[in-house]
Amino acid sequence: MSMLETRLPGLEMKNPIMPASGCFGFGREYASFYDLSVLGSIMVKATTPEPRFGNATPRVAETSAGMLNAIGLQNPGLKKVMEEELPFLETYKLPIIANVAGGGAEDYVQVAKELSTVKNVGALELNISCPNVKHGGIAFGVDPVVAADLTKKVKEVSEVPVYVKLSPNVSNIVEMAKAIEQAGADGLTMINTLMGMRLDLKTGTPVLANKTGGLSGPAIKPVAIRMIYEVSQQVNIPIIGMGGVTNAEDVLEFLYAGASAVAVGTANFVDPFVCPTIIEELPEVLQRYGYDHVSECIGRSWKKHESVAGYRA
Amino acid sequence: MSMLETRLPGLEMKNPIMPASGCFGFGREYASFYDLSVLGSIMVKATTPEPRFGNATPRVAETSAGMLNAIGLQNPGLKKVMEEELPFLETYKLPIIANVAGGGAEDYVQVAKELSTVKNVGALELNISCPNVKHGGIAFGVDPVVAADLTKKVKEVSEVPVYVKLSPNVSNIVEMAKAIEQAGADGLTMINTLMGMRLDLKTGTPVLANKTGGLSGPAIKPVAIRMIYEVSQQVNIPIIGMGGVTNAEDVLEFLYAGASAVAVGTANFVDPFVCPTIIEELPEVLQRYGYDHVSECIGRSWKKHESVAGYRA
Amino acid sequence: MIQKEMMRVISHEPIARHIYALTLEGALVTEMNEPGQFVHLRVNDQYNPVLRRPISIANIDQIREQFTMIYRAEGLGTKLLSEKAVGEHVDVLGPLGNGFPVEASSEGETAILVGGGIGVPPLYELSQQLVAKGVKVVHVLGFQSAPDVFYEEKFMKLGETYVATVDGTYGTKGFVTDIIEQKQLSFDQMYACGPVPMLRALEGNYHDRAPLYLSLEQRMGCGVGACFACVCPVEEGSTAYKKVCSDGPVFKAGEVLL
Amino acid sequence: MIQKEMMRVISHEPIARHIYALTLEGALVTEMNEPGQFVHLRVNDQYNPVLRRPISIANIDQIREQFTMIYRAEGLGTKLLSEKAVGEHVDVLGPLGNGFPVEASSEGETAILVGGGIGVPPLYELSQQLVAKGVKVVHVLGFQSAPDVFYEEKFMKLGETYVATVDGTYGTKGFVTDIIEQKQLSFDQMYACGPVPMLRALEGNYHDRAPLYLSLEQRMGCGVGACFACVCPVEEGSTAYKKVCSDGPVFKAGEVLL
Ligand SMILES: Cc1cc2nc3c(=O)[nH]c(=O)nc-3n(C[C@H](O)[C@H](O)[C@H](O)COP(=O)(O)OP(=O)(O)OC[C@H]3O[C@@H](n4cnc5c(N)ncnc54)[C@H](O)[C@@H]3O)c2cc1C
Ligand SMILES: Cc1cc2nc3c(=O)[nH]c(=O)nc-3n(C[C@H](O)[C@H](O)[C@H](O)COP(=O)(O)OP(=O)(O)OC[C@H]3O[C@@H](n4cnc5c(N)ncnc54)[C@H](O)[C@@H]3O)c2cc1C
Ligand SMILES: Cc1cc2nc3c(=O)[nH]c(=O)nc-3n(C[C@H](O)[C@H](O)[C@H](O)COP(=O)(O)O)c2cc1C
Ligand SMILES: Cc1cc2nc3c(=O)[nH]c(=O)nc-3n(C[C@H](O)[C@H](O)[C@H](O)COP(=O)(O)O)c2cc1C
Ligand code: FES
Ligand code: FES
Repeated sequence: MSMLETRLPGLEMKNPIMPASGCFGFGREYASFYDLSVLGSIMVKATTPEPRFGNATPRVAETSAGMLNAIGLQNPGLKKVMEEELPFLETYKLPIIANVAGGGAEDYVQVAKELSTVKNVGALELNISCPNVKHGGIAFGVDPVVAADLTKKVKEVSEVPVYVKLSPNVSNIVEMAKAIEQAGADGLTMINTLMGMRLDLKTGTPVLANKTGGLSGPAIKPVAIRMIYEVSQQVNIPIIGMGGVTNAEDVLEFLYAGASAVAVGTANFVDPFVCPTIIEELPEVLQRYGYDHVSECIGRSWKKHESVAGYRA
Repeated sequence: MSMLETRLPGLEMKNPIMPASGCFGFGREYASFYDLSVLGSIMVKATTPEPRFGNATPRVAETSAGMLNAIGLQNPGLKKVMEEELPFLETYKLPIIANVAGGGAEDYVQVAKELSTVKNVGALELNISCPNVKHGGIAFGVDPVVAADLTKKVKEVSEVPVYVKLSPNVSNIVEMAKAIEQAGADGLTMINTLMGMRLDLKTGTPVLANKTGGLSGPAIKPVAIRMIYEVSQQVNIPIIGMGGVTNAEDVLEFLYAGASAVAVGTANFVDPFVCPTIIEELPEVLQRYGYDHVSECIGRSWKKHESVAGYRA
Repeated sequence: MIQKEMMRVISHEPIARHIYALTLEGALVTEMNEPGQFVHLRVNDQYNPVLRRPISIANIDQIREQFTMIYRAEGLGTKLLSEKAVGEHVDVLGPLGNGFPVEASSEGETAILVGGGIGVPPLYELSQQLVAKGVKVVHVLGFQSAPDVFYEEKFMKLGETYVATVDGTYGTKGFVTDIIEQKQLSFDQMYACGPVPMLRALEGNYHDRAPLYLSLEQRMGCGVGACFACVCPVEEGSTAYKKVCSDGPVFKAGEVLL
Repeated sequence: MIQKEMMRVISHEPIARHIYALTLEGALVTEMNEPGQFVHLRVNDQYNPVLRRPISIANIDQIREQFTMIYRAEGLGTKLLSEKAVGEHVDVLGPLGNGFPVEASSEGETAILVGGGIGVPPLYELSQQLVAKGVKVVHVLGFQSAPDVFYEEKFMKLGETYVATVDGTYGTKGFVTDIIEQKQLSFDQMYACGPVPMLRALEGNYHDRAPLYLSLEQRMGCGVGACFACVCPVEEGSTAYKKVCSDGPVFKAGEVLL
C-alpha cells in the first residue's frame, strides 16, 4: 500500500489531498495544467438547483496573508452540473465530492438527491456555511438545531455518504459538530471562510460589492487547526481539513490536528500546480518526520504517543 | 483644535491612538523609547486581584501575518498596579485605560472598583474576552446574558466610564454588543484575539504550552473591520477598534468601519515606535484623503456621504 | 497551452512616474502571440501578497524569447515587483485570456487604438501586429498629466499618435474622446484599453460606427477561469456571464455590460 | 539606551552548515559592551514574519562601529535574513538584556566557557573581554556533527579549546559535559550558552563547584520586557518570575528554574 492511500466514507483515494470547493471550478481549467487523476478527490464548486449569477463585482479583495471572496455561489445550476460538468470529470480516475448549496432546506434536498446518483460522485459536501449568500446559507451554519435537521433530511435522500462543511463563525464549534454527527453525517469538512471585510481608503466604502466576504488563505490556518483539534477529539466521524494549506508541512499540521484528509483552496490561485506538488512532496515530508503512512499522523496532537525528543545543538 | 483631538467618555485625548492592552505592559519599557505623553491613551496590561504568573512557556508562536499568544493574564496584582505601575504613568499627561480581568464576577468588581479611583485612570476596559484563561474569562465573552450582568455589576462600582472588550469568537457579535450597551457600558473595545493554534512539526503537539492561544496581527484585520462595521451601526456607544493595525492607513480603515479611536497591539513588538509614527503620519494621511479631522472618517463606510469618484488613467 | 515559468529579468526600468517597463526571458514567450493577452505574476515566494497580479503583454520578441510589460507600481504587489533586479526571476503564469482580434482589420484599413493610462501597454504589441499586416494605425493615448506619459515616441514610429492629458500639461487637454471628436478621426475598427469610464464613453459614442473591441479589467483570483471572481454580466437580469480572465479580457462592444 | 537602527551589512558569509556570520555597521554599536546581550532583528518591512528574531552579539568592534552575529538559517525569519546582501540594511533593535558578568572573573583566574551549537557565538565576545582582562579562558564547544563546527580556530587563539560532536565526526564524541569530566577541567567560573538540556546538566554537575552563569533562550514577543512572553519561574509554586529578554538572557545558576 502506498504511504498516502486514504479511505474515507465514500472515498477511496490515492492520497488525502484535494482542491477545496469553489477554488477549482469543476476541474476543467486545472485539467490543462496537469492530469487530475493524481488528486485524491476534487471538491467541486457549490451547486444550487437553478443557475446563479452570484454577487456583483468586485468579488475578491486581498488581505495580509489572505483574501476575501464574495462570489455568491455562482454556478451553472443542477442540470448543467449533472449533464456537463460531472461527466467531464469521468475521464479522471477519482471520486468527486459534490458541494451542495441552496436557499432553503428543500434546495439542499433536491440537489443532494440528484447529485448523489451521479456515477463519479463519491460523497456530498453540504455547504451550510457560505457567508456570502443572503438567505439560507449562513443561518444553517450557526444554529446546531437547524444544521442537524438539514443533515437528517439530506441523509434520507442521499445515495452516497454526506459530509457537512462547518462555518468557523460560531461561538462553539464542538456543539455544531456534535449536533451534525448525531444527525447522521458521515464526515465533516472544515473550515469554511471567516467573515471579514476590507474598506477602500479613497471611498471609505467596502472593497467588495457584497460588502463582507469570506476570509481564506494562510491567515486563517491557526483558526482552522484549533477548531479541527477541538472537534476531532469530540466526534467519531472523519474530518477533511482546510484553511490556508500551501504545502506538505501544512498538510502534516492538519493531520496532526485530527483531519483525515486535507483540502487546498486559495493556494491553487497562487500556484495552479500546488496540489500535485504537495502530493509529490508529501511522502518525503512524512519520512522526514518519521512516518510510514499518512494515517499515523492523524490526531497526533492529542492522541497519546511517545513524544519525539528535541535536542538542538 | 488639532486634526487628531478625540473625546470619548472619560478620555480627553490628543489623538485617537493608543497601545492595546497586553502589548505595552504598564508603559515602563516603551518609556525608554519615547515620551509617552504623545499617545492618546494607554491601555495597560490586564489586572487581577492577586498577582498571577500566567501560563507555562512557550507563550507565543508565529503564524502567517500574525502571532498567537497565551500569556495567561500574568500581572503583578491589584495592589502593586495601584501602588507602583499607575503612579509611574502619572508623569505623563494622558488618561489611562485600565484593563480589568479576573476569575469570576467578584474579581472584576473588586478590581474595577479600586482601579477606577486612581487619579490618572480615565476609563476601565473589561477584559471579558481573554481566550487564555481557563476559568471565567472566555465564558463571559460568549454569553450575552452573563456579559451584560457583569457589565451592570461593574458599572455600579466604577467611578469612571466602563468600556467592554468584545471577543471575536462568537456567532453573533451584534447581539453581544447590544446586550452590553443595554447593561450600561459607556463604550466597546474590539476585537480581542481569535482563538487559534499551531502544531510543532517535529513533535506533533501544540507549540504553545497552553495549547491554544489568541491570534493577533494583520491576519485578523479583516475580521476586526467586519465586526466593527456591523456593531457600530447597531449601537450608540463609541468603539475603540483594534486588530492588526500597523500604520496610519489602517487607522483610517478602522475609523471608516465605525471606530472612534484605534489601538495598536502586536505592531509594537515589531516596531517599538509604531504608535508615535502613526500619530505623526496621521494628519498627512487624513489630508491626502480629504479630511480635516479624524472625526470625519468615523463610520464613513456606512454613513451616507457623497462617494468620492475614482478615475484611474 | 497555459504554463508557468520562472522567467529571467532582462531589463527593468522606470519610464514615467511610478511606471516601469519590465522585460522577461523564457520559453513561455513561444506561447505568446495575441496582443491583449496577459500574464499573471507572483511577486515573491511567500503568501503575502497572496494573489498574483494580472499584467498585459506589451511587446513580444520571439527571436530573443523575451516579452515586455509596462506597469504602474502602486500597491504592495507591484511595488515588490518593481524591486526585481536584472538577473532575478519572476514567476509568470500565462499567457492568459483572449486578446485583440488582429484578424478583424484588413490590409489598407484604418484602425484606431485608444488607450488610457496603464491601459496603453497592450496596444503597443497590437499596433505592431496591425502595422505588420499593412493596417494603418492611429493612436489616441490619454494620461493624467505630463509625468505620466510614456511610449509616445514608440507609437509615433508606428503611426499617427495623439496624446491627451486630463490636466493639459502635455498634448491636448482633456480626454481621449475629445481628441477623436476634435480631430474628426475616422476608422474601420476601434481597439481600446483603459478605465471603465473611458470604455463606456467609447462604447456610447462609436459602437454603431465601427467594430469596437474593448479590453476590460477586473479583480481576479485564479486568472484561469476557475474561481468566478472576474465575471461580467452579459445582459440585465440574466444569469449569463463572461469571465474577464478566460473569455476576455478583450470583448467586442456589447458582448458584456460595462 | 536601547535604540533602533537600520544597520548596513558589511559582510555576510556562510561559515558552517546553515550557519552564517553577519557583520553590521552603525551607531548602535557604541551602545554595545556586554557580551551575552542580544539584538532583535526585523528581517523585512512587511509583517510576515511578524516577529523580530533575537540573535546574540558575537563580536563587537567599537573602532569600526561594527558588530558580528552568528546565526543558523532555519525557519522563515532566519532564511530571509540570510538573503541580505552586502550594502543592504537590517533593522536592528538593541542591544537588549543583561549579558555575562565579565567582572565576576579576576585577572589570573580561570574561566570555562561552555557553548552548545548556536549557543557558541556570544562566548566569543565574552572570551575576548575576559582575555583582555588577564583571565585564563578554556572553551568547551559542543556541536551535532563535523559540518556544524565553527569558530574553533578563533577560540583557539584566545585559549585552550575543546570540541565535542554528538556523532563523533569531529573532536571528542559526546557532549560538552563528557569533555569537562574526561579532561578534569578545573575553573573559577563557568559561563555557558546552549540548549536547555545542556544547561541543566551543567547546573546539576557544577552549580556547587563554582559560580555558574547561564544564557537562556525563550520565545519572545517584544524583546524589551513588555509582553511577558519570555518569563521563567523563579521557584516552584510562586508567582515570582524573571524575563529572559530584560532580566536575562544571562542568569546566575539557581536564579531561575530551568
Ligand atoms: C487583464 C488585465 C491586464 C492588466 N494590465 C496591466 C498593465 O499592463 N499594466 C498595469 O500597470 N496594470 C495592469 N492591470 C492592472 C493591474 O493588475 C493592477 O494595477 C495591479 O494588480 C494592482 O496591484 P497592486 O499590487 O499595485 O495593488 P494592490 O492594491 O496591492 O492590489 C490588491 C488586489 O487588487 C487587485 N487589483 C488592484 N487594482 C486592480 C486593477 N486595476 N485590475 C485588476 N485587479 C486589481 C490586485 O491584483 C490585488 O489582487 C491589468 C489588469 C487586468 C485585469
Ligand atoms: C537571547 C537569545 C539569543 C539568541 N542568539 C542566537 C544566536 O546568536 N544565533 C542563533 O542562530 N540563534 C540564536 N537564538 C535563537 C534564534 O532566536 C532562533 O533560532 C530564531 O529566532 C529562529 O527564527 P527562524 O526564523 O529561524 O524560525 P521560525 O521557526 O520561523 O521562528 C518562529 C518563531 O519562533 C521563535 N523561535 C524559534 N526558535 C527559537 C529559539 N531557539 N529561541 C527563541 N525563539 C525562537 C522565532 O523567533 C519566531 O518568533 C537566540 C535566541 C535568544 C532568545
Ligand atoms: C474564491 C472562493 C470560492 C469559494 N467557494 C466555495 C463554495 O462554493 N463552496 C464551499 O463550500 N466553499 C467555498 N469556498 C471555501 C473554500 O472551499 C475553503 O473552505 C476556504 O477557502 C478555506 O480554505 P483555503 O484557505 O485553503 O482557501 C470558497 C473559497 C474561495 C477562496
Ligand atoms: C501578547 C499579547 C498580550 C495580550 N494581553 C491582553 C490583555 O492582557 N488584555 C486584553 O484585553 N487584551 C490583551 N491582548 C489583546 C490585544 O489587546 C488586542 O486586542 C489584540 O492583540 C488585537 O490587536 P493587534 O492585532 O493589534 O495585536 C493581548 C495581545 C497580545 C498579542
Ligand atoms: S479570475 Fe478566477 S475566474 Fe477569472
Ligand atoms: S519578550 Fe516580551 S517580555 Fe520578554
